[in-house]
Amino acid sequence: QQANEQFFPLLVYRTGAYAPNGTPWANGKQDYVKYVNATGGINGVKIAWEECETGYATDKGVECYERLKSKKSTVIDPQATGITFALTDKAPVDKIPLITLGYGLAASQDGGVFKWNFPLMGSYWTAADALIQHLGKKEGGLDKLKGKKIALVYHDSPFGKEPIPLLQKRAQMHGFELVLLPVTAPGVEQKATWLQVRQQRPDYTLLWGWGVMNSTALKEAVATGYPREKLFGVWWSGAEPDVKDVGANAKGYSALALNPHGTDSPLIKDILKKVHDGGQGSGPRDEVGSVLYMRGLIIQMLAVEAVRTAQEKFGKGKVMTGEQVRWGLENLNVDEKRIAELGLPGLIRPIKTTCTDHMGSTAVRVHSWDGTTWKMQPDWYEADKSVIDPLVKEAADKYAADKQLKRRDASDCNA
Amino acid sequence: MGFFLETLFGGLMAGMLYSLIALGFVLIYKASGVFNFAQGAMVLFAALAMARFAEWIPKWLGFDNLIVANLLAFCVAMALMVVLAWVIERLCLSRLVNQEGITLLMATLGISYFLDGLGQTLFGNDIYSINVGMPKEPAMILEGMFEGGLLISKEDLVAALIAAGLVLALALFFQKTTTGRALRAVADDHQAAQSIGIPLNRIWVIVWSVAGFAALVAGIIWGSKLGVQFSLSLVALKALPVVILGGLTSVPGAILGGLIIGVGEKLSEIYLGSFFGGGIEIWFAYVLALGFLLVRPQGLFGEKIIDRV
Amino acid sequence: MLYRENGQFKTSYAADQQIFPIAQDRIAIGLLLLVAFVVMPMAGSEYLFRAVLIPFLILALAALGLNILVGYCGQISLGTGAFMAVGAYAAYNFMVRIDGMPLIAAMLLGGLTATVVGVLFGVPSLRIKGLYLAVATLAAQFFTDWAFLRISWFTNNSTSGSVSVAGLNVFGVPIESPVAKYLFCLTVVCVFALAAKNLTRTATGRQWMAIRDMDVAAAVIGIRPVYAKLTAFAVSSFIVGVAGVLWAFVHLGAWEPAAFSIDRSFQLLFMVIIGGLGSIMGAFFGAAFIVVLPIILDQVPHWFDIPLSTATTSHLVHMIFGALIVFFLIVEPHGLAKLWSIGKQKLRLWPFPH
Amino acid sequence: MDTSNLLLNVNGIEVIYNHVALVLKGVSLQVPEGRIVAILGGNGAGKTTTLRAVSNLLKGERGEVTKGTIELKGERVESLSPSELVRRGVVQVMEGRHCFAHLTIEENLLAGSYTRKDKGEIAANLDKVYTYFPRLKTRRTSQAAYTSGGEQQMCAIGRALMSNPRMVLLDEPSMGLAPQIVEEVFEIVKDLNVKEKVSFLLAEQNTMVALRYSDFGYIVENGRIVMEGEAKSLADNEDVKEFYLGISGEGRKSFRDVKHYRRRKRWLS
Amino acid sequence: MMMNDMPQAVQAQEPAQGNGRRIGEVVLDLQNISLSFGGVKALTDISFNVREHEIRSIIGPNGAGKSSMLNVINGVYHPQEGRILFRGEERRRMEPHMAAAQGIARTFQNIALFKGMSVLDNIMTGRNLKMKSGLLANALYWGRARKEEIEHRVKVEEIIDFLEIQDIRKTPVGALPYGLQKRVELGRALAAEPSLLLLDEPMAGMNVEEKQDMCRFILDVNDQFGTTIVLIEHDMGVVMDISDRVVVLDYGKKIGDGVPDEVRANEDVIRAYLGTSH
Ligand SMILES: Nc1ncnc2c1ncn2[C@@H]1O[C@H](COP(=O)(O)OP(=O)(O)OP(=O)(O)O)[C@@H](O)[C@H]1O
Ligand SMILES: Nc1ncnc2c1ncn2[C@@H]1O[C@H](COP(=O)(O)OP(=O)(O)OP(=O)(O)O)[C@@H](O)[C@H]1O
Ligand SMILES: [Mg+2]
Ligand SMILES: [Mg+2]
Repeated sequence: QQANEQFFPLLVYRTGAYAPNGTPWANGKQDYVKYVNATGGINGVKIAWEECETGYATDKGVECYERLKSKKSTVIDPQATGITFALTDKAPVDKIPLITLGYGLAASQDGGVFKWNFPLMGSYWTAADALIQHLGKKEGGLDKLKGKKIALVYHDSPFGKEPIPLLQKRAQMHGFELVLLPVTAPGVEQKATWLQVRQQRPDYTLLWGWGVMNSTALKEAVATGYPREKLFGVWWSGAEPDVKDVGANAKGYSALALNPHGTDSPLIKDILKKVHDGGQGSGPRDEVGSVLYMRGLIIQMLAVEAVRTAQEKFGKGKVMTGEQVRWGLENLNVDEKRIAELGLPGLIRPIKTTCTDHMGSTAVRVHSWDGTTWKMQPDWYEADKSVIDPLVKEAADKYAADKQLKRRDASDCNA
Repeated sequence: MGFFLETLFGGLMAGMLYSLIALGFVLIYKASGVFNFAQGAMVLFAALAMARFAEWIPKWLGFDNLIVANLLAFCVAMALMVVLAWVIERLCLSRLVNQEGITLLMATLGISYFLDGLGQTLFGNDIYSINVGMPKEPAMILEGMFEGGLLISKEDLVAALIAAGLVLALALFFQKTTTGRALRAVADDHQAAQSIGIPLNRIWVIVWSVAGFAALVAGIIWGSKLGVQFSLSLVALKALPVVILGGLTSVPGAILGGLIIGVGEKLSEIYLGSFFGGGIEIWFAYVLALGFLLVRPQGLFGEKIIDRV
Repeated sequence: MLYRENGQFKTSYAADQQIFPIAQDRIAIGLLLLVAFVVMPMAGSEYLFRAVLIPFLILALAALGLNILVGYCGQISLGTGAFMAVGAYAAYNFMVRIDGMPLIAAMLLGGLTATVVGVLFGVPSLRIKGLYLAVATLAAQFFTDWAFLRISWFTNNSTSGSVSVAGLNVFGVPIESPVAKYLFCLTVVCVFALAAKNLTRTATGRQWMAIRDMDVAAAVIGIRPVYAKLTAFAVSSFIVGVAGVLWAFVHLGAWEPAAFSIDRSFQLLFMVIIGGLGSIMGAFFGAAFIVVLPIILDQVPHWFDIPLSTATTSHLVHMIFGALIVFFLIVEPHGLAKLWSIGKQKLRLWPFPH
Repeated sequence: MDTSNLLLNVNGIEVIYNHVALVLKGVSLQVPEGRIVAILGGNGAGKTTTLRAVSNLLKGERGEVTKGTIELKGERVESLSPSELVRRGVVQVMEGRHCFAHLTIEENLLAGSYTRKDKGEIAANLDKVYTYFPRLKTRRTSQAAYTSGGEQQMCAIGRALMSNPRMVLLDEPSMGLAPQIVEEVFEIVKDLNVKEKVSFLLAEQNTMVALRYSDFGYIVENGRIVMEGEAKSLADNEDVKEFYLGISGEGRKSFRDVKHYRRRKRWLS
Repeated sequence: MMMNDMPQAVQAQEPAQGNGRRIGEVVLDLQNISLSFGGVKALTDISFNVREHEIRSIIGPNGAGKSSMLNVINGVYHPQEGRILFRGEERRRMEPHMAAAQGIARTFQNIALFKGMSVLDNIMTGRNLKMKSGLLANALYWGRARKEEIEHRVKVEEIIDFLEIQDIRKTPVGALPYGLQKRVELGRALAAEPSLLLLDEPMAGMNVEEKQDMCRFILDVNDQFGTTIVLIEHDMGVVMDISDRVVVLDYGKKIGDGVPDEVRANEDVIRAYLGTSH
C-alpha cells in the first residue's frame, strides 16, 4: 500500500467448519472498506486491506497476524475467541488494538487493564444479562423468575463457559435454578444433551453455540419436542446459517440481535448502489443485510470511526498509527446524530467508550425466527452495571495479577 | 423407567448412525489393510454432491419434482464416487502396492486434504440441505404405559433402519464369496495376492466405490440431520471408537460396536455426567472401548492378531 | 564438492560410532548450526521468527518425541496433543502456585508430569497392539481436553478456562523478544535432539526398534517388552510435554485447551510419518513439510499477485498440499528422511549412475 | 537348446532396486514350451530378482527393469500386471512362502483359484493339491500363520497350482521341506510337466535335485549368467561339482572336514 | 537330581567320544513334554536330554513338532504337561526373556530379524542382556554408556569377522538375500554368548557351498566357545555329519534317538522320514 493509505488487515475464515458463519462476516467487513474508499476514504485517506484465511485455527490466526502486522496494521478483528486469547498477549507489544465486538474476554471491557482490547457493544456477560432480563420481562418481572429452571446449553470451550459466572450470580439474585449442559465441540452429536433437557423440562433454555452446534441444537430440540418458544440464543446463535436448514421447524426460536439486519437502511442501500452495482461486491448480493454480514459491516464501521476520531486529534487526512487508532477507539463517541450520518438511523444505540470502559454500549435487542426471516423485537436491553461491573473488576484484577501488570492511571488515559 | 428407555433408544439410534460411518472404514481396512483417514472427507464430498445436484439438476432440466431430483442427484453423486474411487486407485494406491499400512494411512490423509479442497471448490462451502423427506417431528409411543409416553425420533428411526439394511447387504457381500476371500487375501499380503492373479487395481476400485456408496448414504442421513456443511466431515471422529471396538475388519463388529458406544455414551452422559459436570460422553466412549479391548485385543469381532515366530 | 566417504578410514570404533561418520556431513551440520544460531538472529525478520521458525521448532520437538514412540518403538499414538497439554498446564500450575519457580524448572517438571501421564496411558500397550492401541491414546486425548475445561483447579479458576503466562525469563534473561524466544526454543530443541539421537543409537534405542520390528523375537533375545515399551512412552511423553510447555508459554502466551486438540495430535502423527518414521532428522523434515509448506503455498498468489479470492486460495492450498503428500509418498514411502539418505547415496555414487 | 517354440524369452534385463542398487546386470535366458529350466546360484546372485522381473512383482519391492525385454510367446510382457500374467498362465511361487496368514489353508488354496471361474474345475484342482500334499488336507482348517514352515511351503506351492498354470516360476521350492517331501515336490513337477505340459522355471539351492529333474540350467552369480547348459553337462562340470554339489575328486566330502580356506570360484570377479 | 536319572535309562547309548571334544553332563533334560494347540497335538509325551558341549539334532517330517520343541525349550510355548530341567533345576512357567537370561539363544525357521535395522544393530541387540547402562547415561552418551557401546561393538565386530559379513555391516537386513539373513541371525544369537544355542533350519535355502560355511561356523562355535547346540535341519548330509546325537520326531511323537548311524538304520525313521532315496 502507498504511504498515504490506512492499512486494515482482515482476518477471516471462509473455509472449514465455520465458513458458513465466517463468510458473510468477512464480506461485510470487506464491503464496508470498499464503500469507504468509494466515498472518498477517511477524510481523503484511502484504505488498503488484505484478507488472511485463519480457518478459525489459532496458530493459523497468529501466523496471519504476524504476516500482516509488518504492514503497519491499524486494528484487528480476530473473529475467533481462541485467536483473541493468543493475540491479547501480542497486541500490547506490537501496539495494535483489537476489536472483539461481542466476543473475546468479557473482562477485557475494563480498559484499565486491557489497554488494547475493545469488546465494543457487548461481551458474553452483557449478553447473558440481557437474556435474563428478557426472560424476566416475559415472566413479568425478574422476581417472577424465582423457582424457575433455566438451562444453559453451551459450547464446551472458553467461549461457552464465560457466561456461567454471570448466570450463577443472577441465579442467586433471583432464585432460579441454573442447569448447565455442556456440548462437546464441534457439537454434531447432542442427543444426550437434549434428552437431559427433556428430562429436566427447564422453563427456558439458553443456547450458547457457534457453527454447526446451533442448527444441530435446534434440530434436536425439534426431535425431542422441546418448544422453540422457550429457546433463546446468544447473538452468535441467531443468524441465518443457524436456522436456515431447520426452516419452519425453528419457528418461534429467538436470539439476541447485537446488530440490525435487512436491506432497507440508507447505509445498505448506498452500499448496494456504490459497491455492488459497480460489480465490486465481496459476496452474493442477496447476502447483503444478513445478520452476520451486518456484524462484519458494523465492526469495520467502528474501526473506521476510530481512525476518524483519531484523525480529529492527531491530524485530519493523515495515516494513523496503531497507537493513535487505539486512542480513537478509546474516545469513540458515536451518537444518534453520527449514527444517522452513518446511515443506520435508530438501528444501533450510541456508543461512547472511555479509558475505563472499552465497550461503549451494551444495548441489544432480541429477534425471533418466524420460519423464513428474523423478526426484530422492539425493546432494547442494557446490561445492569451493578451486576456486571464487580465481575469485570474482579476478573480484570486477577488477570492483571497473573500478568504482573498494574492498572493504568489517569495520566495514561489522557495520553 | 420411561426415560431410561428413551435414553436407551436414543443411544441405540445414535449408535446405528455411528456404525453407518464406521462401515466405510471397515470396508476399506478389510480389503486393503488401509485405515482410510479420508472417510470423513468422502462423507462430506458425497453429501455435498447429493445436496447440490438435487438443487441444480431441476434448474438445468427445468422440472420441479423433489423425488425425481433426489433420485437423479443420488445417481450422479454415486457415479461421482465411482469415478473418485477409480482416480484414487490410478493415481495413488496402485503406486503404493505392498507398503506398510501407516504409509497408506498417510496417503489417505493426502486424499482427504485434496477432497476437502475439491469439494468446497466445486460445491461451495455454505450450508446446504438434503431433503429426502425425513420426518422431523417426534412420535410418542406407549403413552398408556409411561406418563408422557416414550418419545421416539422418527428421523433417527428411519436412519437406523436404513443403516441396518445397508449393513446386512454388506455383510452378505463379505460372506465367504470369492470376492470376500480375495479381499481378505489382499489385506493380508498385497504381493502374494498379486502373485496368484488377484487384480489389486480392480479390487480396490470396487472396494473404494462401495465405501463411496456407504459414504454417500451416511452423508445423506447425517446431512439431512446436520445440514450439509464442512462439519459433516467431523462426524467421522465419532466413528473411530466404534470401528476399533468392533474390530477393524468386521462389518457386524461395526454395528455392535456402534450400538455399544452409542448406548454407553448416552447412558454415561445422562446418569454419570452430572457428577463430573457433564460433557464426559466423548472420552467415556473411548474408555469403554479400551475396557473391551483389554479383554479382546482384536476388538469384538476383529480377526485374531497373529503373533508367532 | 565431491561427496565421498571412501578415503576416510575409521581407525577406531569410536570414530565409526559418531553421529555423522562422514566428514562432509559434519561440516554441513556445523554450518547449519552456525546459520541457525548466528546468522538467523541477525538476518531474520520478526515475522519469520514468530510465525514460522518458532512454531516450526516447537512442533519439530513434539514430533521428535512422538517419533520415539511411533517411529522407534512402533506404538501408534493419537494422544500427543494430550501430553503436550499436560506438560503445558502442569508447568503453568507450577509457575503460578510456587512463586519464584524458574522457567526451566517449570518446563522440566511439566515434562515429568507428562511422563507420568504418558506411562499411565501406555500401560495398555502391553496388551493392545497396532491401530487398536490408538484407543488408549485417544482416550487420553479426549479425557485431558475435558479435564482442563472442567476441573477449574488446573486453570487456576479462570472463568473461561483460558490461561496465560507472563514475564518469562531464563537466569534473569527475559524471553520476550522474538529473537530471544527463537534462540531459547532452538537451544532446547538442539539439546533434546542430541539426547534423542544418543538414546536411539545406543542399547535403549535398539531395544525399542527390536520391539517395533518383531516383538516376539525381541523377547527371545532377552528384551523385556514391558520395560522397552514403557520407557518409550516415558521418554516420548517427556519430550512432548516439554514441547507443550514451549508451545503454550513461548509461542501462544495465552491459550485454551483447544490449542492441544485432537487435530494437533493428528498433525504431529502426520509430521512423523511424512518426515520419516524412526529418524530424528525426519521429525524436522516433517515439521517443515506440515507447518511451513502450507504457509508458503498460501502466499504464492500474493507474490505473483494473482487475483484469487481468499477462499479459492485456501481451497487450492488444500488440494496442492494433499497432492504433494501423496506425491512424496509415492516417490519414497518411508518419508522425506529416507528420500534424503537415498539422495546422498546417489551423490556418493556420482557421477556413475549405480 | 532348441529355440524353436520358446515360451519365455528373457533378453538382457537389468534390474535396479530403490533407484540405487543395480542387481541384475544383463540376464538373458529362455524357457522352451514344456521344459523345466533351473536357475542356480549363491545367495544374492539374483535368482529371486530374475523371477520377480518375469512375474512383474518387482514394483512392490521398489525395483524396476531398466533394460532388456521379456517375451512370453513372442509377446512383450514387461508392462502387464501380475494378474494379467496369471491369466496368461504364468504364476509364481514366492520365496519365503507368503501364505495369507489369516486365511485357513483351504481358503489359501481357494484364493489361488481366483482366476478360475468353473466350480467343477476348482474342486478338481483342490483334490489334486490335496492328493499331492496329504499333510495339507489334515491341516486344512487351521490358519496358515499357525502351520509349520513346511506346511506353509506346501500351501504356497499348492496355491499356485490352483490356477492351472501353463508356466510356474518356483522360487526355492525345497526350502524347509523334509527330504522325501522335496523328492515328492520334484516328482510333482515332473508329473505336471509330462502330463499337463506345464513348463517350469525354478530357482533352487538344492542343486543336486534341481539338476536331476531339470532339462536345462543357468548359473547366476552377481546378477550375471556365468554358465549355462543341458542339466546333464552342468552336472558333470568340475566347478559345478565342487561348488554346487559339494563333490570333489574323491566323492562327496563330509561337512565336518571342509577347510576354512576354499578355492574361490574362478569366474567371480 | 535322581528324578532325571530315570529318563536317562531310556536314553540311547552314549555318543562316541571320537572327535577330540569332551561331551559333558546333561544340561537340558526334557521329560514327558506334551503340547497341543486346541485340537492339534504338536507334541505328545516327548523325553530327551541334551548334554554339555554336544551337537544335538532334531529331525522329522514337516509338522512333526521340531520347531515347537524349540519354542518349548526357550519358553515361547508352554507345554501342558512335562518337566523341563535346565542345569538340574526344574523350570516352572517361564517367559522367553528369562530363557535368554539363562543363556539360551536361538535362530528361527522363518527369519525373525529386525527388518528396520542394519546388520550391525541387529547383532548388537544380541548383546542387549550384557549392556547395563541406563536411560539417562545413554541419553548423555557419556562415560560408561559410551565405553560400553564401544566395548560391545568390539565383541560384535569379532562375530562379524567370524561370520565373514564385514562388507554388509551397515546394510539394512531387509534388503539382504535370504541366505545372508540366516547368517546374520546366527550372528545375533552368537552375540549373546549363549551356553545353549538352538538353531531352527539354519541351512534352509542355501547351496552346498554356503552350507559348508554354515557347518564350519557351527562346528567352530561348538569347539571354540564350547557352546551346546540343538539343531533342526532337513539336510541329512549335514545332520549325519556334524551331530553327536539325533532325535527323530514324527507327528509329535519320538520315534528315534541316538547317534547318527543308529538313527540312519532305524526302520521307523526310514519309513517316516528319510525315505528310500537316502
Ligand atoms: N527389496 C530389495 N531392495 C534392495 N535390494 C534388494 C532387494 N531384494 C534383493 N536385493 C538385493 O538384490 C540382490 C539379489 O537378491 P536376490 O534375492 O535376487 O538373490 P537370490 O539369488 O534370490 O538369493 P537367495 O538364494 O539367498 O534367495 C541381493 O544382493 C540383495 O541384496
Ligand atoms: N502356534 C500354533 N498354533 C496352532 N498350531 C500350531 C502352532 N505352532 C505349531 N502348530 C502346529 O503344530 C505342528 C508342529 O509344528 P512345528 O512348527 O513344530 O513343525 P516342524 O516340525 O517345525 O515342521 P517343519 O519342519 O515344517 O518346520 C504343526 O502341525 C503346526 O501346524
Ligand atoms: Mg532368492
Ligand atoms: Mg519348523
